[in-house]
Amino acid sequence: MDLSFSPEETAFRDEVRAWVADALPADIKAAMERGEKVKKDDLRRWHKILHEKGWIAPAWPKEYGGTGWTATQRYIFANEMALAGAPDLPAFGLKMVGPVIYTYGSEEQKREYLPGILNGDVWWCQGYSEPGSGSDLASLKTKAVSDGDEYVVNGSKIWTTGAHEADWIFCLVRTDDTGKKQEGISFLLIDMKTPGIEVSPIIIINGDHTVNQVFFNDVRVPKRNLIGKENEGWTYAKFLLVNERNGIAQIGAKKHTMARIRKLAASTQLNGHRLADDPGYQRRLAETEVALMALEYSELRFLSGQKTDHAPGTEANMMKVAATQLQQSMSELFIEIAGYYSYPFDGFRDTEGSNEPPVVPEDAGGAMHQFLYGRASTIYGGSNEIQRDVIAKVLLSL
Amino acid sequence: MDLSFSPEETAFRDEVRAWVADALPADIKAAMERGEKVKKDDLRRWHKILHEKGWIAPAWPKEYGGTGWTATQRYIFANEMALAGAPDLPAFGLKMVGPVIYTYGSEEQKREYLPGILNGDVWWCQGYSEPGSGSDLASLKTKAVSDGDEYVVNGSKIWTTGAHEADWIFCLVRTDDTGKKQEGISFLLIDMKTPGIEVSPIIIINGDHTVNQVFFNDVRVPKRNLIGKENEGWTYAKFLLVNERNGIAQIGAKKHTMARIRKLAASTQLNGHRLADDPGYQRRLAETEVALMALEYSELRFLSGQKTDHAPGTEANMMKVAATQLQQSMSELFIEIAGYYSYPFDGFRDTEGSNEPPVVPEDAGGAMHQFLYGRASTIYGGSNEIQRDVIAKVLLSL
Amino acid sequence: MDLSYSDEQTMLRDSAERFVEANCGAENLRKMRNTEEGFSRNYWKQMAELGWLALPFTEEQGGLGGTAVDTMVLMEAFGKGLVLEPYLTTVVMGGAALRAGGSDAQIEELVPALVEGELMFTVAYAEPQARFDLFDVATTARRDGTGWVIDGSKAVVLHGDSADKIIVSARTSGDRRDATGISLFIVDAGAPGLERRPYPTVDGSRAAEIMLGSVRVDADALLGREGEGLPVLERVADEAITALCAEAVGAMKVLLDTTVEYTKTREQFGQPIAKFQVLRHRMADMMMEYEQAKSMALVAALKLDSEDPVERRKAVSGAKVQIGKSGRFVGQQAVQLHGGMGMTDELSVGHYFKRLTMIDILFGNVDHHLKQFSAAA
Amino acid sequence: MDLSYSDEQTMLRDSAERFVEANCGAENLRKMRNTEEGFSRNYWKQMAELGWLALPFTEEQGGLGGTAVDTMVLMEAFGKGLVLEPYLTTVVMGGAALRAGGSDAQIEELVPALVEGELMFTVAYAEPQARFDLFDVATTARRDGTGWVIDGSKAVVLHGDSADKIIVSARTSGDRRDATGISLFIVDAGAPGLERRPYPTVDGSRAAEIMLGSVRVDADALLGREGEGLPVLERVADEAITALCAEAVGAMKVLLDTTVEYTKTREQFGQPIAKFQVLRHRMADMMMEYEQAKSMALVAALKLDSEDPVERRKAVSGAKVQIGKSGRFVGQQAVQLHGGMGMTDELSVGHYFKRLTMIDILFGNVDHHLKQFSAAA
Repeated sequence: MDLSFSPEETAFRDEVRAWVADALPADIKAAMERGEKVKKDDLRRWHKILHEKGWIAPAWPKEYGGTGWTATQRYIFANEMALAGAPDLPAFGLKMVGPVIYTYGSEEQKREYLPGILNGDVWWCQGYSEPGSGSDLASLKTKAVSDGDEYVVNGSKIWTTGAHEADWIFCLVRTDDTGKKQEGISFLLIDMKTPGIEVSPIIIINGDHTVNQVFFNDVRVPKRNLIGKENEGWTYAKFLLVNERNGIAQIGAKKHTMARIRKLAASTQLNGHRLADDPGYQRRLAETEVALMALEYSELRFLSGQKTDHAPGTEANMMKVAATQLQQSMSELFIEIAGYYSYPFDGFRDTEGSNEPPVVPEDAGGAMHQFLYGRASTIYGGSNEIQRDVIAKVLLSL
Repeated sequence: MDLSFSPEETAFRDEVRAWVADALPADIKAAMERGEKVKKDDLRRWHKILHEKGWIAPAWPKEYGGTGWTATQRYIFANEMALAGAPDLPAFGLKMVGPVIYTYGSEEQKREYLPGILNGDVWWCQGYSEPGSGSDLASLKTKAVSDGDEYVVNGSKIWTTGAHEADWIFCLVRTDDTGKKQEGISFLLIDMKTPGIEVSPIIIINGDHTVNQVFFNDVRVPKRNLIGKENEGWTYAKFLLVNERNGIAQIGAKKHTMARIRKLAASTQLNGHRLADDPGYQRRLAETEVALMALEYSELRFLSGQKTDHAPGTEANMMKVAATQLQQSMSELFIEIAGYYSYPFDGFRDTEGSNEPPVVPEDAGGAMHQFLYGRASTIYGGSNEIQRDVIAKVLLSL
Repeated sequence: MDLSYSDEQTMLRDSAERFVEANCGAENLRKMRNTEEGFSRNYWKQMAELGWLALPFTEEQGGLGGTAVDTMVLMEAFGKGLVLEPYLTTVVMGGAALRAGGSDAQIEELVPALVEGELMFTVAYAEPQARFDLFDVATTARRDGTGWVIDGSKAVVLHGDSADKIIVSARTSGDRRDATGISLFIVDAGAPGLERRPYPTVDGSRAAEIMLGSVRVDADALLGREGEGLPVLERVADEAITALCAEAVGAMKVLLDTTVEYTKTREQFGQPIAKFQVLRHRMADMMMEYEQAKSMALVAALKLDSEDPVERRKAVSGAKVQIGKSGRFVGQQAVQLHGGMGMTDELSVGHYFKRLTMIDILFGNVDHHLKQFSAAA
Repeated sequence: MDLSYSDEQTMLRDSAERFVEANCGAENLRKMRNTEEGFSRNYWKQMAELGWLALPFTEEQGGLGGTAVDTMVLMEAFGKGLVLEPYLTTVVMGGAALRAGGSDAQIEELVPALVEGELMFTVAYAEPQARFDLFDVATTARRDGTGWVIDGSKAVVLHGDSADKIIVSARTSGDRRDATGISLFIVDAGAPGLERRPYPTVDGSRAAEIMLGSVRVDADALLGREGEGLPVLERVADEAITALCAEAVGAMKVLLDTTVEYTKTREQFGQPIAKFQVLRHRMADMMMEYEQAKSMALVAALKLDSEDPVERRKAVSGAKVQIGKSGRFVGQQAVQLHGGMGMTDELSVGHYFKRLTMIDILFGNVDHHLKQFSAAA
């Protein structure tokens, strides 16, 4: 058992660190530091830089455009990116539908879709949840009826992040409703420009427009857009959900945020001393840092194949619960830095087109915005209640 | 709305305060201050002093030996007793079976049992729980079979506090097992000296002997010992459970303990300053005091008939949950005062027969002992999980 | 000892709840937040007509002689309806400042207009560097002839954009964090040199940064005695906290009811989610938090006028602690149990949650008041 | 980077678990606590034969050159069985003191006997007034000819009743709470003037108060350099904490397994209580606490020998914080889910719960180590 990196791994870390320090555009880095929302064009710019370097999809098999790195290298890479303040790229193409396509798609589908995902030209969104099916995903009702070479899709998807900016959507649709609800689901790729698709924005409690409801009215989708076999979409959906949860701990990003909180707390005054020296705040800061350490090493343990003793396969569920709780604790620490200045409505700090500096001091930028947005983290991707149901089911059936 | 006492109430408070200061034996008061267990003989001595004064059963109707006080007076009395450091008297006679007897018993039963409860000559214990029935009380199996003028009782009761010191036991027994489990239960008074009764001690995790298992082997009980009607014992049992929970907040005793914790924290050193000035400890002390204030005024609100908005009748359940959680927080604050000296096994500080002073400083006396014992508070009398089930049932059926 | 409502209080509660139900709520908030002032002048006039603006003033002052409990009754109803009108700033805070510090002349001049709904007030007590410390005042006022000249800036002034009179704390002597040397001035919103930068707040209300550049006021603008403004500010804060606690209790009640109703209708896995024991217990805990918050809001109102300063401090800070914790739990769990819908601007849940989150911050959060509580004990 | 067990570690774990399962556990504890020493000399001999007492010493010292991770593996198994033998005091603490401060001569003289199971050690670091501060030392040692005379009293010395050699911290210069001026002495348990007052501890182990009245020791009793004992004590504490964290992980595992099993067999309301969602989620939370504790125990073991003192401090104190919290949760919930049975001396649950409660206190509780963590950060 050994925590240290081999000389090769150290060299790799140094290479990544040096590269990102140089390659990450200064304006994007600065926006991240100020807690601003990074816009689609900027994300795409960064995407293309990574793609050009060949580092856009470390987890993909080498043959499809991956890097061929070891797990430790991928861990180092993700860590370095986050510590450098690089923005997360949307997961829908790279981490979700991409792996589904290269795992279950036809050769033709691989040729058609993977390049656009890798080079960043094609933006994806995810059509899973429906108004009637939240945590009970398999109860979905959006219907795809066979009609010659096409499916005719009717129904609606909800909580669709980025649907208003996406080129394509991958959807779970019902192609058979005679059996168990998990049976009869198919996995379909749909061009967002297809007639009959309507995107309706949902404004969330921080005032932001990131999610949408997507309506399908007699939307005709070619059958060659079906992934794998008809009625077996649930298998691909579960594969994707596990992939989604694996990334959810986001240790690197959390370390970066923690460092920002620590720095800001050191420059914030409270009762005539630094907030960072306030015993109550300090205590919660320490508790949160310990939780982050525990999360990080739990991930490392799981990655290194040292399985949990009790419930094989529940690592992702545990990481999801622990990581989202931690994220919410961190956001509570963060809004405290702002004090009274968490009261003004701030939004992501979009200062474009304004001559005035923002009301909220730069220090606390985006804190409340993220706090509010972060309430969703224990809800989406299977609520934490569902995660605990799963953990308990495995734990108790042993 | 008015918090203040009327002149009559103030006079009453002063009278009670003066009386208890004088009447409470100094040795009992000192034992309480040191966190020692008050022995049966001492409890009985204090019982008889209260009885002589006519204040032994404030909540009883005046005709049966009560005081005729208002609710406010009873509140004042209980508060003053606790603040003066008077020990709680066992509830089994005075607060449990006594009210059942004067409410549901025959005139003969009232004449036979109430005097002994009031004067402290007869000590009672409670035969409710059974090995197979914890929170699911109604599933009890101890059987009473009719045989002429007698019942023949067979079965076993568990967690019977004080059975080894009691003269009588009031029992729930099954007299009919053909219907719903709540039907067919009867409420029986049994002399502990009856042949066939065996008391077996249960040692709990603090090393103490307070609870027992009681076995009944062909125990013959006269039918005149039946309370009310055969098979209707569940009604009386519920009446008694509500009575039991009403007292459970024990605000006065908690204020007394809180004052003791505050005093000890002020005389305990930590890092070269007083533990009471340690920001972390101070914070938890304040949180606990706020919780105690909230509990106290919730009780006052409920007592004054200002019902909860949501779930009429769940006040007792809420008080039980809040009070036991608070008791456990307080016991955690308490053991921290002892620091390393919560490690030696202390027991209740029985210094009799020993020439040496106890290892654990007087300050922390009994702290760990009570911490361990207190784990039971969220279990007995219907676990807190059961209490929440009840609250939710009422809340959600509205 | 008597903890039941008087007939008058019951009537006040019923009429306030009727008003709120008919006029206010999340839908009203979504409409009003796009208007310039963020609230309805028409409602304000109705509140004046209902006598609510007169509530805390004595009869000699032209008021109704209401107690803190009366204000609690009203604010609890306001909390149920996300009321946007500047009752807290004008009647509670402005009223407290005038009653605690105002001269007979000031009261005679200002209270009638306030009660009629013609003058709106706010108190500009916070400063960018001060966090929750009322005594941390860098804004200065220096004598100039018979009047004063004020310089400095005030942070997050609630309804600072629409108030006609702004009561400003300024230092007339001493150092920035001294308890003495703070004076209060009643400043016209339109005074030359006073600039306002208004903005919406997270909970759909309004506030403003206020910059004072050599703002001249007459001698009679001084509220209370020179250098002795802090106790008046503290009184303002305590009355505001007590009112906010009651408002929070009202908001929690709505969230609890809404959540209970939602879980009974929302189906997942073939049954209403109210059938899941974990959610049932969560709602039981929400209810317990609500009841404890309600008890502590009552304690604050009952002891706000206690003569014992320790008792008052513990009651008010204790209530703010409880409301902060309970509000956080009830608000967050209400969102959680509503799932994705709880995250939307469309449902009312998020608005109540945000208001509760903000109430925790206003006048000092849980941490701040735990310290105040400890310092008093 | 590699976080998997070596073959040797797997073997060590398996053999320790076999030993523990065959010999230890709650029943053994209930038997042994009524004996004079509270543990089995026979088991101790077997542990020596198995080589466990030699684990942390280098090969030159006559040991096996085991790492902190090896000790973790062993202690985790001990935690599963409530092992009573003085491994922590003799091998971990005594061993750490000797390795960190011992001269070649001391090591040559003492380690072989320790490894053979013939000499038992403990470290008397705590004092009645010191709480968890290792540097708070009122006991004094003054030079007397070539030797020293020690006066003072030591609190809650673990296995102080049965140890043959007691390593005592005493002040040779400076004031009571100075970091420098503390020296360590190896004192014979039978030294004239040394009095022991033994007592049972809450978790069924043993400790003693030790009074030193003009206890004379020779010059070669000094362990390490005069006045520089604190770093050695800190090393002892860190090794002990790391071992205790592993022990706690083992104890939590047993509680989790036991609780899962119990809820599957215990019936209430006509079904196993494992069917109740609230209890299921509680057990899911217990499992998550256990996994986090296990991760942090690993961090402590992996970083115990880190050259960066900040990294080491954060790892060790962070682990103690996590173990304290997780242990409390797992222990208390295990009792709660066992209902009344969990409160009995008869079931094993209560014994593991008590041990976890005590581990939180030993070498500083959660609060203490949160401060240590913050101070290092």
